[in-house]
Amino acid sequence: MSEDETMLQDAARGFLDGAAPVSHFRGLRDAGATHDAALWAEMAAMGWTGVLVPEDAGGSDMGHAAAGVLAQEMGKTLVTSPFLSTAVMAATALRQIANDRTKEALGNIANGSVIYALAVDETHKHDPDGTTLQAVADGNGFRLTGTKGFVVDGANADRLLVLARAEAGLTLFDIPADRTGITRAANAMIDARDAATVTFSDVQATGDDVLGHVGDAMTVLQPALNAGQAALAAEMAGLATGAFGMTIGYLKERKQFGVEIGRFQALQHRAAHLWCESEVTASAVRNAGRMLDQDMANATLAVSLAKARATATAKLAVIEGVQMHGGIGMTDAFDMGFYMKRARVVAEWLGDYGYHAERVAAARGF
Amino acid sequence: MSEDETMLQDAARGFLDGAAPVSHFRGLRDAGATHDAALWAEMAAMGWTGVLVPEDAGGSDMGHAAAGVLAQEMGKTLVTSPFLSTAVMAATALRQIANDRTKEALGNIANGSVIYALAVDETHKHDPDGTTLQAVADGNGFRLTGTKGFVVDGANADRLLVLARAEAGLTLFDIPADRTGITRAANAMIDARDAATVTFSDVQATGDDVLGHVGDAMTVLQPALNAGQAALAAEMAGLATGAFGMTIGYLKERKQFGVEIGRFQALQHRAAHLWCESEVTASAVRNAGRMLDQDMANATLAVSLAKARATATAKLAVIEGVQMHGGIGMTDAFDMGFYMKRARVVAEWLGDYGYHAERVAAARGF
Amino acid sequence: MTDIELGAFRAETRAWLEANCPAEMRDGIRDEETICWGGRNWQFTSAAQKTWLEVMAAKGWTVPTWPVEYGGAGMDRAHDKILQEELDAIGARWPLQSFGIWMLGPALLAFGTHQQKLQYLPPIARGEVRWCQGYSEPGAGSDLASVQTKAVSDGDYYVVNGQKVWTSYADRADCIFALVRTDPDAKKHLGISFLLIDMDSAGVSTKPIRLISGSSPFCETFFDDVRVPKSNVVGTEHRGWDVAKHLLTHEREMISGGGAGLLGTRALGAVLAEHEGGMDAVTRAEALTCEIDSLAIGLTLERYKDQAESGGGVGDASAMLKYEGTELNKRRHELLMSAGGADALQWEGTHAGLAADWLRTKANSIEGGTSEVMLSIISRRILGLPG
Amino acid sequence: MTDIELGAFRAETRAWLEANCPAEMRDGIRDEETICWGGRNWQFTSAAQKTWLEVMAAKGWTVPTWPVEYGGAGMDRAHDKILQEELDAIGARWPLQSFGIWMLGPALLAFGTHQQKLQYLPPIARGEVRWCQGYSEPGAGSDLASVQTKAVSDGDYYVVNGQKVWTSYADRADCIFALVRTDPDAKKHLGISFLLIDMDSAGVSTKPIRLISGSSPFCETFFDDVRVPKSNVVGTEHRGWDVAKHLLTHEREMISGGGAGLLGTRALGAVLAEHEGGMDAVTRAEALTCEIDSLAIGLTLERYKDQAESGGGVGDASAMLKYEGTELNKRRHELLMSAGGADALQWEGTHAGLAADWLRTKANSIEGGTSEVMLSIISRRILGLPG
Repeated sequence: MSEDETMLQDAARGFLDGAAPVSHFRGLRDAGATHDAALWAEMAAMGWTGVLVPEDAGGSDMGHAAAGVLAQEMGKTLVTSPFLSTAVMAATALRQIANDRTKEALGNIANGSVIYALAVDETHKHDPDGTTLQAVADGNGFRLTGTKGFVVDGANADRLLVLARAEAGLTLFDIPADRTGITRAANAMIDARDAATVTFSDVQATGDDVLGHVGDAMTVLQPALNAGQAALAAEMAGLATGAFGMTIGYLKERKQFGVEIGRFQALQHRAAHLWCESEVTASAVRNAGRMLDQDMANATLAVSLAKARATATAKLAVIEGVQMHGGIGMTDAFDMGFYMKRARVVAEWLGDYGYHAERVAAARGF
Repeated sequence: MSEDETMLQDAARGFLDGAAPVSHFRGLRDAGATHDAALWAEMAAMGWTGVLVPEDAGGSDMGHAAAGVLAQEMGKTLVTSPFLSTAVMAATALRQIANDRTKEALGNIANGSVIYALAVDETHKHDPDGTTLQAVADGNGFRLTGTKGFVVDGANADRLLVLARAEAGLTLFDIPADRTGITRAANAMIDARDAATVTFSDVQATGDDVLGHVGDAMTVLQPALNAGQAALAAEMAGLATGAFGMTIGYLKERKQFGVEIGRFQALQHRAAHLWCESEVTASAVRNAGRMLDQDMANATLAVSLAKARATATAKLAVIEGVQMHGGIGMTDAFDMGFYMKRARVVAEWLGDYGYHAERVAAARGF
Repeated sequence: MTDIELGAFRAETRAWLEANCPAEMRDGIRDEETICWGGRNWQFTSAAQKTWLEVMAAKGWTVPTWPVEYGGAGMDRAHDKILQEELDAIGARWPLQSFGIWMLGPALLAFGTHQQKLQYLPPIARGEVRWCQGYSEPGAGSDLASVQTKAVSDGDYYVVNGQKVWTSYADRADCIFALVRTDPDAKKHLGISFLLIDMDSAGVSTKPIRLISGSSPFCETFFDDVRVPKSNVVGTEHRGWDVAKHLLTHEREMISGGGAGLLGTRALGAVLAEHEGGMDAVTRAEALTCEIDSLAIGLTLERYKDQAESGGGVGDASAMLKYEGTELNKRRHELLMSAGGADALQWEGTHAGLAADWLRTKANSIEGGTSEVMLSIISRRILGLPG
Repeated sequence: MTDIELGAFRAETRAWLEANCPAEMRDGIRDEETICWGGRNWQFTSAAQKTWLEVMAAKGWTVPTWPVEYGGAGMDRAHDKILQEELDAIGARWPLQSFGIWMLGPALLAFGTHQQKLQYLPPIARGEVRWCQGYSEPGAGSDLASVQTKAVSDGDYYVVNGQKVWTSYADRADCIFALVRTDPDAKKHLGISFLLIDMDSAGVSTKPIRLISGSSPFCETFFDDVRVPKSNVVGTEHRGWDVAKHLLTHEREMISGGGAGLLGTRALGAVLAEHEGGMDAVTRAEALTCEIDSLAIGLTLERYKDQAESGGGVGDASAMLKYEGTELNKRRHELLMSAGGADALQWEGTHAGLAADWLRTKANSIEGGTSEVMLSIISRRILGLPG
């Protein structure tokens, strides 16, 4: 990591250890809450929500590698916030289009006053190209009809970026989440975070609500998805690190048959293997952030590589974590289960291992 | 196993430990030989070559489960013989057709006087349906033109079962290996066994040379291939057992850092895992033999299950075998490499893991 | 016995079941909701459930292989197998399940006195008393012999103090069979007794354990100066570990068999095919491999059952069955979650239960002896590697 | 230095290479046949190979980062990187490779006396003396410190007796750097010296080792009353283990890097696509996963190289690089064999070499420290688990 990144990491860790350790997540879960407005305001004050917002729009514009550093630190302690939806994906989408409306919207992201959610997926798998939600031309605007599922941060969102199919092709709309005709149902997610099913019934949208051009959603959305996938990979790498840290601590402390279980060579080798895998994944994650900063148009391979590796590593880390903790790892009173459930959700979000493996294959000529 | 099978196994092991331990294979390899006629004659005398030949044709007709027991014991010490090609596959093919010619041919298999090879494969992968070797009608007979590769026991064979494409469809010919127009080139195989490339240039075949009916090869060949795959799975299970036995012996005897390496828990757990996998594979192998004996027409799932499992288990056994032996396992002076090379060849022969996995999938509705 | 005799038994059994198994008990569903656990406080979910238990218990068919005098039907394996096949043929629910049938019964049959058998077995067979198991203790994990719960002698009684964990359904059970330390000075494995304790005794309390998969049947169970008659010791005093070991082997077979029972019912491919959309190459490949392994492990369970029936027993190889069965079950559920995608990530909705089941499988390789313990058992006792 | 200065260096280098690198040396092929190992008995395969070595050695560019007085060019990393890039740009072969450059050189630079450096380094740089490595002994395996080869003091000489194995190219090397036991009474790691021995000395003999993959560069090397001057000890007498450890870390990085060099060149998919016919789901899935892991491990090597260059060093993490790189390489070759199918099963023919390469990779996770040793190093030194 660069010196700047190391400083950012240290600062983030310092803040989050105080403001949002895993016990903070447990508190939200026990209270049935999926958002902490005070925490989000603090993130805004530190410039995190504006990490990808240009400085002239009020952001800190630190870039994707920095966004990855923040996401990774959040992953370590399961920090709950709309950071990826809003500060990473919506900000990246909005900054693809330079006008007064997007500048204002980006400013609102940077100052923490607005939460965005991406309403893209419709079936059980991530598949933007398969979008069926209809945008039917109606005078100068459109009427949107259809259902979006797995809309992460959808229940807490102020605004939605909605992917719809118009006659001219896929089109991206930026509309308020409470517009007439929109119904939102929060889902009871296993990771106790915000994801919603959002139904659109003849929702009116004007031409001004279109982000970018009609029929050309991907010019705006693809960079946003890539950015989100890279940051999510970073979060998952952090998650794996957090789970692994708990596990190593347990191996050193827990005694069984009279000795620390960390003396059992079979466990040592599995732990060492997991550490090696984490190191390799860390490289892919770092590379994805840098590629996005340097050459976003050609970053797809790097991003999918990171998401695929992070998915596999996080899965390994939580499975080994629960198994090595034994019975206690299965109890709700212990935190390891939180990591396992979060790992499963983010494995699916924005494309699973197989989805990204196929993107890697396509880029490498398979 | 049944009592009969246990007795057969004990007898086979007793004979092979004397007549064909691994050192016997090494001797053949060092001499550049791929066949031991004296050993084959002894197998005939014991009724092994006639294991699938009906009693009225001079065979012992012990069935496929018994053939599997023999193949498994041969696998343990890498016994080199045309048992699978001749006693299992050719015999199974021939007994599908009842006439004087096949009865005589089966008798010759049982008494050890003829060696058969199956000339089926043409490309790098097992694919009978993709056969292109031409059988062009010519008067009352055919002219065969094309090339067969990976003809196991092809260089030593007296007769060939040749799969060819006639106008009416795939057709199986039973012809002498030295017929005019046939050229055989022995391949330098990594397992030091007999496999040949066999070229057919306008080879004449009469209607009597057709085994079964023109255009209907699979009625005869499919049972033969199934029987061969099941026996090969048994050989591979035996191979895995042989390699594992060497490895366990080494773990108990070899000292490193002052203790037996079998005390290292990481190796213990890997060895135990391998043993578990071998036990599971043994069940699939046994089941395949029984299914062939009970209901050959519906045995495909059982056979492919056995071949797939045996391929995976043998691969694991030899990889772990070499790794756990360390440097010495890499030397030609040690036998482990023989197991590894043989495992690779039989992994491909008669369909690899992926081929059989797809057959299992088809049978299970994937 | 002859095949003719067995054929006659099959015909009789079929006719009797046809006449006596209520239609509502023939839906073949055997999930948690439909199980009859019995016990003092059992509330039957339907009149049919009650009838079904009563008629089966009257014939001794809730525990067909137990001796008649202890509530069973004294069947040999051949007859038992026919009964099971005929029950399966009409999709009959089990009339009764319990830890009494699975675990305490076999232990009492092997180690109990005649008096103990007469006292405890028939109520189990009739579903009148529900038992739970008290082995694990906090912090003990795989080291089951490190029993801290104390049973101090006081005349004809023991006074029990301590705590158990992972006691399934302790909050609903009538009695518990527990390992307690009766000789604190003896070596670890030699001071333990196998003790039967009524849960209604003064000083017994329970507290449910919430799992990562949600609510669970598991409890913590506390003993606070609980007085238990010494006649409630099964087997020799201080030698309860022998009974426990016997039961642990039995439990391993049960867990591995449970996993495979699930497997046997439906092809993984069929389950996956229900989820719309195709599978990517990686998921499909894992599904193929998993299906192959499922079938082969199923065949292995059958092979070992045959072996056990023909008198060979299973012995330490039960560790293999447990290891392979539970590890496979975890892989299967990972696949099912992957096939379900976003739909499988909710506690509720169309895929309700899938996530909870997936999380629950993670305990399969921990409970009843961890996979690591299984591998160590195989390494030492089967492979003979130095320990 | 400034970017302008580096730019000028690049331009000069490019011009010089253009003028001095023979056309025959620009085919980029770097397999065994094209390597120039040098040494007293070296037979150049072409006049161009000889010329290329001489002109490069004259500029110190066979060992660019070594000091000028020892035959190098005294380059810093920035200049060295430019030189390598320009060599790659024209597909230039390496002018010289040897264990002298890779291993003994770095050891002498770190531990040798000025006199030793002057004596040994320039002939290495000029390709005049070829070295081999004598660490392993029969039966020692991973326990490299269990050195049995004895060096008994006799005035200004040692008398060496014993045997080494896995000495690559010992039958063609001029000299060997070996670990010998100079103090039999000291603790295992404290009685070893790092000794330079001329292979022409009386009493040295070698015997090639045949591997499962066929003939190999490995030999057994025997020492029978070999007299070696005591001045040939590198570093402190009896403290040769320090030198050895330094070199082992170096070797691990080399082996892992070698694996990745292979990886970097071509996508696995492209290699697999050469084999006619499609891939089944299982092979395709493994190929995708392997490709993902290859790319990520390649990025990891780069990341650690950056870290080492910026002064952070690699240290114990070299065990991770070695483990991941070699295990991946084994998986890759399993895949290539599977893709080649029956064609890959022959020593000769269209796929000649594929099987030998596949078998050879099995040693990757053994030589230079087994995968098991790497994992133990990581467990103890990086994760801090109790030993």
